[in-house]
Amino acid sequence: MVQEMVHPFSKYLRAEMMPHIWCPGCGNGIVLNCFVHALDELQTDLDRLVVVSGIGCIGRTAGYTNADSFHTTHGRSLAFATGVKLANPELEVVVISGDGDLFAIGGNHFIHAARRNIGVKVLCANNLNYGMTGGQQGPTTPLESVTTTSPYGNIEHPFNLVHLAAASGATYVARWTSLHVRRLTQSIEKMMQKKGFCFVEVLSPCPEIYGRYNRMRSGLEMMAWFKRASVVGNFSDPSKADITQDKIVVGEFVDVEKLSYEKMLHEKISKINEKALDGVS
Amino acid sequence: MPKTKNALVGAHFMNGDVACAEGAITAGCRFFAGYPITPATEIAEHLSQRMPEFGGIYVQMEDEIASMAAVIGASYSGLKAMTATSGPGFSLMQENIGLAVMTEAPCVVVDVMRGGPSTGQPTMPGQQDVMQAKWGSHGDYGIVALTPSSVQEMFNLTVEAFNLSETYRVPTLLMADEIVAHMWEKVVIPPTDKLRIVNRKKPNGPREKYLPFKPDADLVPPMACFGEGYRFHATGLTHDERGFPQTSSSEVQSRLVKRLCEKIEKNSGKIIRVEEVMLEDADVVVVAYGIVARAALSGIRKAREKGIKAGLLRLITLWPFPEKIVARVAGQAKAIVVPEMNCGQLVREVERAAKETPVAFLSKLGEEPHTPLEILEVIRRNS
Amino acid sequence: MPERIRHAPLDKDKVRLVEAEIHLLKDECKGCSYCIEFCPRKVLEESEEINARGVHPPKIVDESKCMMCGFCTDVCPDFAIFVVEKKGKGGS
Amino acid sequence: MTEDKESQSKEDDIRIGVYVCHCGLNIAGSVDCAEVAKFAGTLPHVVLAQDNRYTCSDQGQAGIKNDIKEHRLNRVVVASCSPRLHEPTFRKACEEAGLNKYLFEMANIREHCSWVHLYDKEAGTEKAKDLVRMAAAKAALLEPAVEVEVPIIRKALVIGGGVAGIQAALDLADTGYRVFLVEKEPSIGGMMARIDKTFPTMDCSICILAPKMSDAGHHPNVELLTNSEVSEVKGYIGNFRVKVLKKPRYVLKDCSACGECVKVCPVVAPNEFDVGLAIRHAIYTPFAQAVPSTYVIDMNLCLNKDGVIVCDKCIKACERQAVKFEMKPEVAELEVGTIIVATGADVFDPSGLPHYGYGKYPNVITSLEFERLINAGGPSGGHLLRPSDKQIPKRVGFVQCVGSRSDKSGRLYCSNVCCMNTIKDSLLIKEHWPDTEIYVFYVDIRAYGKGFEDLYNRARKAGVVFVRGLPAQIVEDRKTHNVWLIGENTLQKEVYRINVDMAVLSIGLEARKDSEVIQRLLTLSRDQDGFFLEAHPKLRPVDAATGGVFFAGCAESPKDIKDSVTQASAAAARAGILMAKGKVTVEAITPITFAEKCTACGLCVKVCPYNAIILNKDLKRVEIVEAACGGCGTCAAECNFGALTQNHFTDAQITAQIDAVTEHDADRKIVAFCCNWCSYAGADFAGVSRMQYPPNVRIIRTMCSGRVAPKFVERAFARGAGAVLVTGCHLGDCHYINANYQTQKRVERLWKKMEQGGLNKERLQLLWASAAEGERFASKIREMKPMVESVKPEEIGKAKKFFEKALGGS
Repeated sequence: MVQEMVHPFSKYLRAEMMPHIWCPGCGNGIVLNCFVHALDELQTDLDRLVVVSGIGCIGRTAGYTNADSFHTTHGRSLAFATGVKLANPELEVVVISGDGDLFAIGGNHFIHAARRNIGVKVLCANNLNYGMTGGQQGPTTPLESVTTTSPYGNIEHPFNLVHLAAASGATYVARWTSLHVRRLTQSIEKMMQKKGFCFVEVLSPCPEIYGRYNRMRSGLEMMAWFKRASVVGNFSDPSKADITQDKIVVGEFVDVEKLSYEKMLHEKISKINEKALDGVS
Repeated sequence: MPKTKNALVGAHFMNGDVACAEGAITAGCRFFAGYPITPATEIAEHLSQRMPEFGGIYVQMEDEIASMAAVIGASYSGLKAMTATSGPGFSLMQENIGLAVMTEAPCVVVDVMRGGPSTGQPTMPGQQDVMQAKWGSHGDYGIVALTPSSVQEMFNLTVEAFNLSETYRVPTLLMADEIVAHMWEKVVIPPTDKLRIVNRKKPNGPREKYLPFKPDADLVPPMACFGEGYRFHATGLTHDERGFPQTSSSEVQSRLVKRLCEKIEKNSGKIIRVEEVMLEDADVVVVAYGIVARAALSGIRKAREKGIKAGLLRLITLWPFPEKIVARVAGQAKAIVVPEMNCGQLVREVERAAKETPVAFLSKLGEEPHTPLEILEVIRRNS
Repeated sequence: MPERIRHAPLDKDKVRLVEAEIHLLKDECKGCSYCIEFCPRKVLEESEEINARGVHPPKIVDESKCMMCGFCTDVCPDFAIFVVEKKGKGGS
Repeated sequence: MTEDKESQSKEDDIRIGVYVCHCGLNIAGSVDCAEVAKFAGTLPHVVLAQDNRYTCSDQGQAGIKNDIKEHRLNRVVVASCSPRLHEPTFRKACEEAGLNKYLFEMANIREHCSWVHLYDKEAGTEKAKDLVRMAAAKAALLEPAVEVEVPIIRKALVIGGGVAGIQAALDLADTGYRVFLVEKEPSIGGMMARIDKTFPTMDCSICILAPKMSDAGHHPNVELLTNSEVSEVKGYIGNFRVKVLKKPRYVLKDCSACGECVKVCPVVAPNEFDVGLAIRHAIYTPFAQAVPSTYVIDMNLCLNKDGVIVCDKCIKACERQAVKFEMKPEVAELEVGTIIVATGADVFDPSGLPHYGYGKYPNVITSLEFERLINAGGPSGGHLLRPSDKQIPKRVGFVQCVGSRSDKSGRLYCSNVCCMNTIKDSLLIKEHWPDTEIYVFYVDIRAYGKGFEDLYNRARKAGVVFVRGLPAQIVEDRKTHNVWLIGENTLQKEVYRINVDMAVLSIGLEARKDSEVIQRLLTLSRDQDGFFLEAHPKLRPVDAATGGVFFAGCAESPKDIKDSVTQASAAAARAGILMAKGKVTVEAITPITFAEKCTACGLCVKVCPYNAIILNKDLKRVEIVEAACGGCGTCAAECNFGALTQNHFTDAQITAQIDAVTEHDADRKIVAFCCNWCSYAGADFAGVSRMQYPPNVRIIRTMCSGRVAPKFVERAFARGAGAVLVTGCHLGDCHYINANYQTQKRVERLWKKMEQGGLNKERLQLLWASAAEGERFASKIREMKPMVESVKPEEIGKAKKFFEKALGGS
């Protein structure tokens, strides 16, 4: 047993930034792990990869990935990424962010990015609350869950993210939990190879904050919930893919082909540009 | 930058928004992200038609927040990028103007000022955003704001704005007003190669050694772009020269914030531009900017006819504020008159610079700017 | 098929069984014990020792039981464990 | 049917013809048939009585037909063999003569009389008279009936995908019927796929089977359901509703069987197909020629448990992306008209015989393991070698009858295939390694089949040494791992002690351990060896007693391949006949209701095993769903108000039989009620096997013991019967799902009643006996004889009064 050997994925991480800030048992580490695993499987050219993230625990992922990366303001990762991708369609642009960042403050950007079908890949770690600020109720907090701002139980109906993504026009939509690392990695690989807007949601345990308030004190307990409740419903109706105590519908929900926004835009541009260039010496 | 037969050269009759758009194209802007708003809409409209002819990108985002974010993204992808808006949108953009400042993303923001606050008077001119231009986003930072007073300047200063933002890696604001934007005038566009076009400085040296936020002597760090293999990180968090977050180090915080301010202040000599008219012997000096400056000039001429020694100091650069120049001019004058289309914003800066010299303020709100006679009247009273 | 099996497979030495080498980066471990819980062969268990982060990192109970499925590597949030094939052993 | 019809029929002038059959000497040998015929003539309504040698013969039948016309007979009684044998024959004859077949009755004076009282002609004759009296009494009350016709679904289910199942499926499919072939294992092929060569022709087993397997796999009319098990069977002949549980393969049909997955799968286990002599992985195909070729994942072995994929090596390796861990078990619901049971047999496990050291000594193997060893597709690539050192054995000993014909193993029957299999195996060795010394230790060599003797002689010529006398024990030489076979050569009357490198135990076949599942689902019977019991050993050898169900292959008894295939084709033909007809008539033995007597108490609804009775609360009466009715009559037995009775087994008819039995010497007689499927057949079996028992029993046949109403028993005692015996199928084996549980309840209630009445409840006995348990039935009668004889007249009197009162009261 050799201690000195380096982790096979270390080349995808910024050594200076390790160890990451995440709590013991936090699923974000697994999301990052699966993401770089997918990069490794695909032999992705890190020089062409841009990782964009917003604010929140998972937002740190951009800084941890050994590629060009940008840590935007809260909720704006997709708008920023849109600029990046349009300006240089050659780049592989991935947004890795949380449920609050992408669907509360950033919700408008999400639905419009999906509607435009900009070729940006979104990997969302859903921890069911605002972890970094100490566990407030958020857009995905299940009904009756206890958080620091829903001390009497949450009465807001949560977003069904896969349904939202599908309805907004995403060309690939999947949901897994951080226990389903194999399928998650597969889905990330799939998404990275697609052209249009893609969305992969990962239910990620937040034992120190969300778990503590909801009788799942350890990551293991939260993982146990995922194990017990998960039902694989590949290509089942996303509108029925709810997340409850007894049932978490996981799987791939959408996989369609659609011309990406940047492709259409740049085709138009080059046509018009050619015309404009006519007879210019 | 692709040459095209459509590149406008020579004399043209156009309005300010169009002149601004043409200026952007001439300056090499190849990315525009915006959201329709009166009275800046024509800039977006014109660019949506013109950008593709130059291989450039026009994208209409879901709001001004997104527009500003997209502009920063495009800038980091290596394009000269801009957006255009008016007061309400300008407010929304402040968040990411702050991000552009923090991540030192070169970009241009055009604010065609209208009547505020809130939705105010969309079709009426105003100068109510000039303080927001400086202080709009939270935290301390240096910023550059130019203000055109003619359609020709809408063209020239747009080019200038890009040059400055590329030089200093700072968001540069073009603070126009509804009249300048909608007014039709003759604009002379020189051949592009006769114009001074500045591009951001790129890093040289080994990629793995690259420190994205390590400044040169001019306090401005060379800028690598995404996809060039530098694999660098940028964040809105306080960061060290590597670009990595340093959220608890006061040393890093002060070093970074100071530099963000100083890179503008220390270079203000190179940045600031003003126009001085008949100041040699002036007793009364009118300090004005934008469309108001033109009313002021004819007011001054009328005063001279009546024998009053009046002169004009037109501010082209609002920020960094031309403090020294104002001080010098004030030193030689008996009185200073400051007409603004607001309740008195820039006048505070003028008073601060003018020291003992008395400063008279002339406010105007609503449908039209000050008339020459109104200006003449104030000059007479203060002579 | 219902017959009870009484003889050892004749080709059991022919099939090559992987020989794993498990690497624990003990001080990276934050003690979530996912690797211990989800190992299908129960190769790991919590150790007595306390690492740089003040938690009990896993320890290897029986490396030979490892099938190299690599789940521990993927489910570890802290990149603190990985498995490689033993050098030189098990042929190729 | 309504009452006025009943009364009307009473008015009819009833003309019964009685025919007493000699059956050569089978009956006449121990019954004075002429005497019986003479006696019959004296019975009420009997207008014609005669005896003849073979009533079932053509002229016998012609006679009946003729008499029906000539003597205007409107009832016919034949006293001969078991109705289970010839009732259909005579019914047909009556019908041809224009007499409704339900006006025919039989007295079973052969199986139930002459054959079981071979040495007491007098008693036999007396008993025969009684039986005829009973039959005539019932006949007088018989009613004409029309049978309901139900359509037959033209689809068949074949359970078991061995060579028998495959053959049956292909035959039916080629005839043009849709066939569902259900196989428990991931591939069809069964035992034959595991055997190396077949005797006596010595051709390669899989080579001749594989084409059939792929035919079955590709036949447009065959739907393969592998990895599947029948979980529920409802309905009746022609209209079965079957549920099949399809266990997931976790691999989609897209699988190209390229085997890449196997290369990466980290988990291994012994391959059951090779009896553990070779290794397989968690994802595997049992053997090269498997059909379907789609691989399968053994979830007990796979690292991925309860929905969590920890290992994705196979997923990654599969180009076609055919691996799907999401697969769930499915239930297929089939509707079929016929079912063929081809579930095969197990092999005997000799580890239960310590003196042979199997499982202890590496070089003692079974004949099945030998098949895999000698098989080119097997673990050793066809190179015969012995487990201990993988060396080619120089001396091999075959031990016959391991688990056959031996009380030690508790399997007394001959397994049919072992002798020839060993001879074949010995020749296979000689072919490749002529110098090998081969000893065969046997009891008898049974080379009865076509070409068998030939092969036997070839083996002898090839130098195989046949030693008569099984080894008493096998001991291992610790150093060499050779084994000593020690026993007595019963020809030379001397002890042998032979040293061989490897001993092969020629293991027998035994009924599948899971047979009772199919037995329960299809309400079948099994013989004492556990194999499924055919409806008739001679005349209906592939039919089950349950209509629409047939047997093929070793499920019915140990067979070689040829016989299995033959029986499969026979079963297919039998099933085909039903489906070709497209309809079947169900016996008119459904219940009759008398609405005006019905109190809508709902008791009958509760006891009906088929939910065929509906309580109509508005009309305050019950209604019968004829198609759903199984015809057990337990409803009729349950009804306390005489509002229900069973066609052809009416209260009146059965009462008449009881009265006939008890007309004289009642106190010396046992009134026995036997159910058509088990105990009556059991009594037949006793007859066929000539098991002797006292002649004092009189059997009344009902379809099910559930039909035996307490009032029948009470009637018998009230009429002074010495004893009453109620018999039926074993609990759980009931042919009417669970009707015999009602029988048990009722008898227990009667016992209690007798106790309360201070009566000796010994006089009422309950016996569960299967169709194969003739001896059980016979010994019961023997056992009861002294009891009956010991019953005192006053006891009889007491019972009489007690039950007369009871009956009067009810």
